[in-house]
Amino acid sequence: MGKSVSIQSIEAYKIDSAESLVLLRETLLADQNKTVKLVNVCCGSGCMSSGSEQVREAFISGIKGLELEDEIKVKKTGCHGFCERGPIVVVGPENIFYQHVTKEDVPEIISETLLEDRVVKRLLYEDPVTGQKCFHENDIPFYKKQKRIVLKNCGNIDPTSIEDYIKVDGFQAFAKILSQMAPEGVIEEIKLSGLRGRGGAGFPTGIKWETARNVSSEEKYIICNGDEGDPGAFMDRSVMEGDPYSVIEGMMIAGYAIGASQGIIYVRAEYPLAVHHLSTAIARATDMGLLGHNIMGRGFDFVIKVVKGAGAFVCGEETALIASIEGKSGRPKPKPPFPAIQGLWGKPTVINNVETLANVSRIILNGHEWYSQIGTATDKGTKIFSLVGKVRNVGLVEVEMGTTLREIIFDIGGGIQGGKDFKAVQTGGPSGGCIPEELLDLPVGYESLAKAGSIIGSGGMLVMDEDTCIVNIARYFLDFARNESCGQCTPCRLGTKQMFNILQDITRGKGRPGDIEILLELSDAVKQGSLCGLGMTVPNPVLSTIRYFRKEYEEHILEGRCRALVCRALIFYRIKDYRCKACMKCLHACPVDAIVGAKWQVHEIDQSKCIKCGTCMEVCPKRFNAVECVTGKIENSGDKGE
Amino acid sequence: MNKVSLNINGITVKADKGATILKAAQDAGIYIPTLCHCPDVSSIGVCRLCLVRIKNRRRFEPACRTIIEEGMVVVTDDPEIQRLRQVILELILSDHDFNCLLCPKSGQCRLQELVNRIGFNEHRFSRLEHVAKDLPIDTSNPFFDFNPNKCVQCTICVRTCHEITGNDAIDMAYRSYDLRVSTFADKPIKESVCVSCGECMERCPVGALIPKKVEHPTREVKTTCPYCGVGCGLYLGIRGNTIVRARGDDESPVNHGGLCVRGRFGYSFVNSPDRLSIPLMRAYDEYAKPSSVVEVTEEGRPITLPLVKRDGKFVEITWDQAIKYVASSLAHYKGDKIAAISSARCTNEENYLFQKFTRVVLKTNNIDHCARL
Amino acid sequence: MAGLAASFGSGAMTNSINEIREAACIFAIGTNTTANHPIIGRQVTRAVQKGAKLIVADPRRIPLCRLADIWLRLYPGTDIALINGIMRVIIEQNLMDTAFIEERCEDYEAFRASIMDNDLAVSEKITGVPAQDIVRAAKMLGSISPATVLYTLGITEHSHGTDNVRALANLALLTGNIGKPSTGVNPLRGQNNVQGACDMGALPNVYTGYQKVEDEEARRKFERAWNCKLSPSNGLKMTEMFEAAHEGKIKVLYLKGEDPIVTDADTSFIEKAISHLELFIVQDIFLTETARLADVVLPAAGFAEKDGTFTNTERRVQRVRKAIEPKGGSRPDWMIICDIAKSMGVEGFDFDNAQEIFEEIRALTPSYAGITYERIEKSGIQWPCPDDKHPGTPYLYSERFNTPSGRAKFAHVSYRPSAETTSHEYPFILITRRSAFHYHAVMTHKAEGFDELRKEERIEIHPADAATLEIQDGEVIKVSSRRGSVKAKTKITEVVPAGVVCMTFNFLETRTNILTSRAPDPVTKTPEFKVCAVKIEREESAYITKDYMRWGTGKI
Amino acid sequence: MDMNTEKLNKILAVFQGERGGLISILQRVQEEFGYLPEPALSLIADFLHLPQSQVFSVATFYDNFYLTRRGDHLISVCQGTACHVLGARDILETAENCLEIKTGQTTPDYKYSLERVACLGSCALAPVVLVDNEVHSKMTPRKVKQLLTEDIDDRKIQA
Repeated sequence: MGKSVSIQSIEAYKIDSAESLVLLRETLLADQNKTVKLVNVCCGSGCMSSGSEQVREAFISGIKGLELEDEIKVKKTGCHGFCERGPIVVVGPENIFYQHVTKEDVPEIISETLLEDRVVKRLLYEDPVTGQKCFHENDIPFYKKQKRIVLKNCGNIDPTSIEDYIKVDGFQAFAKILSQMAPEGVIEEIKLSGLRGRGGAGFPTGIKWETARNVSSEEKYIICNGDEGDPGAFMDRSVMEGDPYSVIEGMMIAGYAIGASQGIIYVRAEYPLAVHHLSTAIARATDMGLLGHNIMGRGFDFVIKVVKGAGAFVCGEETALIASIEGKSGRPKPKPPFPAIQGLWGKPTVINNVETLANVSRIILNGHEWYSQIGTATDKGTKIFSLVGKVRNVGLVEVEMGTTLREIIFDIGGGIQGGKDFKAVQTGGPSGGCIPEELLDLPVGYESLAKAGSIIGSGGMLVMDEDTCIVNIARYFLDFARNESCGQCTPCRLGTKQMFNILQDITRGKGRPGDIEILLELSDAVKQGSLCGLGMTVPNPVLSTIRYFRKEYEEHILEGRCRALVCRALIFYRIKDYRCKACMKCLHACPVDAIVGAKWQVHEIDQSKCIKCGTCMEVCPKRFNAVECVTGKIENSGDKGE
Repeated sequence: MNKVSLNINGITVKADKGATILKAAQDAGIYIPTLCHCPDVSSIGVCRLCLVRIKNRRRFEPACRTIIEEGMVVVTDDPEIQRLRQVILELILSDHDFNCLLCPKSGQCRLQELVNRIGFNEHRFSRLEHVAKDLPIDTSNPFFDFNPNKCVQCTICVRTCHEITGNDAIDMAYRSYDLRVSTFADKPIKESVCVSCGECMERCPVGALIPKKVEHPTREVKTTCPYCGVGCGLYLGIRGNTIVRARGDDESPVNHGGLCVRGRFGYSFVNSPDRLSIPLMRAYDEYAKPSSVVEVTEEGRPITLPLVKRDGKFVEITWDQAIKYVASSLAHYKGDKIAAISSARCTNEENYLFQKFTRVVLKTNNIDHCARL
Repeated sequence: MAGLAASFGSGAMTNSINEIREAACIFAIGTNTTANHPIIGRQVTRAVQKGAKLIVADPRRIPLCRLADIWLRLYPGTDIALINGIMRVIIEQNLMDTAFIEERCEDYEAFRASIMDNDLAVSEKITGVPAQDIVRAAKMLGSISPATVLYTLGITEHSHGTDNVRALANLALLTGNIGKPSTGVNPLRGQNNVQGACDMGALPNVYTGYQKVEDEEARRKFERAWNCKLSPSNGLKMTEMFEAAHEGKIKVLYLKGEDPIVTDADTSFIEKAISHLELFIVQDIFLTETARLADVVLPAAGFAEKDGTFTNTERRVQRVRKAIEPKGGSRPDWMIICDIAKSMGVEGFDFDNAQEIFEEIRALTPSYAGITYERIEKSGIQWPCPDDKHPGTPYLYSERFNTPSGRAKFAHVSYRPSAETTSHEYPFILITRRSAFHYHAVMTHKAEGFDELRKEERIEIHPADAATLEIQDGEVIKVSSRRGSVKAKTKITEVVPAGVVCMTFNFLETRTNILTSRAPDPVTKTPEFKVCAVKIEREESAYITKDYMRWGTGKI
Repeated sequence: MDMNTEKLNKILAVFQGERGGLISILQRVQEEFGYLPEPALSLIADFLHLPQSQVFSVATFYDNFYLTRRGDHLISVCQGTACHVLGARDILETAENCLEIKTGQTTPDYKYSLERVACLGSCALAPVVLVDNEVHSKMTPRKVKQLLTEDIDDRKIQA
């Protein structure tokens, strides 16, 4: 092998053919084996907020102090998905998985693990069920049942390093199609794989591509929809931050397939790190010749630019997203015409979600047979969920389609925090619905969840326990919907507002008999009457909660009770005089001075002042446990709060 | 043009290819309620009142935007559609300042018509929150007011301002339930780039954009606008002997119903109290009275034609006096001592007559007018 | 209109208003269409929304610029240099319509040679338009058809207005954009019946339908019809009339429905000329500034108070109908004229209604011959309409031009500077315009509401100039030309380029036309309203007398 | 009018010839000025040949654009699902009380602006509060009070 590449020249290395890519990869891999030890510090947004940057700096300076820069490399990686445990540090060569690492822990890790090959046990994850310490990522139950295809690089590679990406087979799929496959063949492959859009609606990706391919036009566009607007969902963020090249490669393949030479990644403005990583990645790929003119000498041109969103949930809808890129207000347009035929600037445009595009290179590289074996008969591949809420292991999980909700929540998620009872799981964000305990054995899939009144959506999964009020959750989602409605069509603009009002009334103890029926009728009108996908789905949280938790609604309306003790108008705090030790803790902590009493004088809450923030209960020493929260109609319950 | 046949409510209807369901239904005499539809501008299908059921389609489709297809089976009304429309109408009403008694639009209001045709469920409607928006009424424009509290966000005005006038003075600003028609930076209309043509006002289906003066004419006269050279066809609405309204003539091949600010609101100069109504003549002091001119006396005041001094005041004279005076004065002069300037504002007949008068009576070709202006 | 007449044979909008929206390319030069002809402005907007290319040539950033593909911001008065530059590029790049030129035109070779004398760099220097923009415009005009040219007074109100028009005619001929739908050279006429007044022979050199006074045969025809002897020599043009009055050659002026004191250039001269008259008769609906100087004022009826016809800018003869009785004692103009003629004992003025007059018009005017009141009951007919079966003519010259040979003439037109140029003392160029909310005359001031929209003159001045002169927005300044000075409030804006200021002539308290120059076009005698050199000074006593309320009132 | 036209023109020059650049321009201008001054909007409209009303429409449609001057520090309280079930509403209320302003408002001394944000994607750390660009995780009302009552500027200097 005529290895002409040396590590020094990689900066200036140009990939001008499939062979030169292979060459680079081999060189890089050969080089990698020389490095003895690696410290992978997660620098995803989650871990960053927990201080991983300081941890990384501590490693660098610590290693520098020992003059071991050549033997030990510190690398920043993307998100591991187990953000709640961050900052996460994986120390090689054994890949010991440390969690909750602080900069104070770094000297110990260096001296123990890196120098002495000893494990710092206190930083390991402990299985809450068995109490066993887990050394490696794969030992942790959170990861055990996952199947990480899309997320395979996240947490393992430096997201901004094109070399890292190439080492893990990056751009191999693209090189393959460019040299071996016709665009039609690529589309066929994707169609056979059964890949469906991961953005929510689950439209078969191959068919979308085919439609756009079949329109003859000099200009076509690929848009990567990174406007991950569902509250509580952050998988696209992690992929864009942690493995941006996968997204780029997916777009390149899609561009080749439909005949587009321009790609646009539309990213939420709230994701600055994703914008940064994507921009860096695009610049690097362009430098190397992987983007631009006549890529790999095959006559294929492709460029990508990043466009930042400006804060509008509805821009996740395809036509609104296009309007936004065109510099207009993000108001959806009626379909047809579909974007695949008449999209950005009136040209055929394929819009794929981040996760969908990240799947593409995997499918091309491994073949559709491999991919279609994963999942179920109708739903192929994997799906990433962001598992949040009252579950023990909060984070990103990628599971095979068909995995049951129970497996996700209890096996991967470790069950409910604090030993409380499971109440419901909400999937699909504002467009989705709540699924009750009796349906926990439902395998996840587009149709199965739809049948249960929810959707997969982009993959938000909110776990609720007995302390979550279901009406409050419905109200929350409608509040979101009414604020995010673009406002142009009547049912969505005004229907969501009125639904919110009624739900708000119910949570404030002002519900009236018959409200449930009116909610259902309004939901129906919004669902059937709205112009775009946003309006059609936003009643789902209300419809599904009424379907499964009607009783709770009725309790609120008829009995003035909120069993989860969430709706402030329906609860009140009181101090059990027989338990109060008059310690003054709550009295001092109360933000509105609603507690009367004195040293040696049992405290009492002035209900007319109380805002029901719960601070008194929080600060009351557990051994006294003197503050209680009760619900039901009581006298004196001031109409405060909210 | 090719015809397409489709089935609407069990009736076979033939309509032009490319027509919408709404158009086909209307032509066949089938009513479909609409609020945001206006035939002069593009349809955007946002009010959702015209939703109809189409066989083999998953969802209701807006009739105003859906193009007919051969063999299409459409149902424009059934209990489910009825209820959907009622809910939508209730929602619109809940957001509308429906003080009809004080509304100048009452009687011509599309919402009133919709309520009559669709009806609504009082129980449900009473449960909806009906908050007075209490937005300030924009009265800055001298010709029309904008009351956002009555606006139903149909965007017809915005589409009109964009598609018909190309002026784009207004657009839909903000979003969700704050969505509203707005000029740049929420400025009063007068301070915006609005050209006050009133096309939006003409098309507003409700009482949101209403003329400042609402006086209903008792008869209309078709005529041609007296302002610029475009010559728009217009109808003057008359009440008594006063013009109270002008509207564009839809059949005019020139303006197709459109008018600009001058054409629509500029007629009232005809009613101006400053109009000349009696011939005037300049009067001079006796001592300045020249010798060679005709005298017309009124109430003992000398009225003369001056030769040198020109600082007299006007006095009113009768038409007979005026005609006689002008005729006899002109008779004193010959041909090229006289010049006549005609007017590009007068009719063809008058211009013809004036040049004929100049050439035949005054015996000169010294006739011109402001041809260049 | 003389320019068009010289090239094509007659002067009128060659095509129809409705055709504008079907054009693929629109060249709007010297026309603030959306303000002054809003309904035509809408046609332009429609065309652009449908994908037509729009080229705007104007020193001011008029609203149309926003829609334009190319905006050629030329120095005022340099239109010919621009148009010739464009034509040179078209010829150089071989984008002209050779077949059309061969079949329908004459004098091409000489024209071609004259155009090739224009150096693009020189055009750029004269016009201030970057050469690359001239090339872009030329490519657009040369390759996209149908293309239509729209212009108004920004072209004609110059000391070389006729040449401007002929240059545009050349452009249309060169690209074959004439004699077909949605093409042509289209003057948008300012006043409602300018076209009709011209058609009716209210001109010193022609009878109705442009039959020449000097043409013996035509004269005979009218002598026979009118049963009298007619003068065989052309009369005076309006500007010449005032000069003659000034010199005492004209003693009597009979003026009907015009207000030259306000709307004509060099007001003080006109005022002086009028003071020299022995008899000054004014017939109007308001006591205009001019009428104030009259010896006799005859109150006329307004448009809604009489029957008749107007001919619009696209040659469409349309009905005007009596809607109300004349106010007070006012009478329709035609009645007044008839009464005076009858009082003078002249025959041929015995009409009972407007229709009878119209019948006489069509009998004498071939282009109107086929038009009757019955036929235009619903909508008007565009002349020429030679007989009562003829549907009218939406666009002219589909077969031949109205020249002796039937072919259109390329004219040799070259740039000459405006009659008035800036100097050290008068460093600014003043251009005049009309406000979108007002009109030439009194009308809008007398209609309710319009003065609220625009109540005073605001002279537009570029921020850089304002900074140099240290003047503020809204400050009252004094504008002076070699003829006089007026006061006005400033409006600091980039709508005008540096070195250029712009005023309307819509406000009485700021009589802009005191400033403007009478330097006329040699052919039409149209004054150079659009270009005049002025200086601007800060005004210490910043105060303008409010007297627009007085305008046209019967009060004295 | 604290708008520097020169600065604005510099920003605009970068976008010369770019199609659909309105939102990017607004973002850049806001970065520069902290909000979108009205004169800037009208100059942007002229630059892009867009109707001013359309620029205003866009500027008011998106949450991230501000038409009035903002505080020096932006406090964004996440109201995402995960944050919500863990008490984000209390966090927001506490912040309102501490700063004595409503959500969406700016303190009279232009020191702080308080915003709600739909989701920051830091769900695993819920509830979160973003102060300028710094994420504060697992917040409680008490922690918010602590955070907002100490002077952020001082804290910055110390850090």
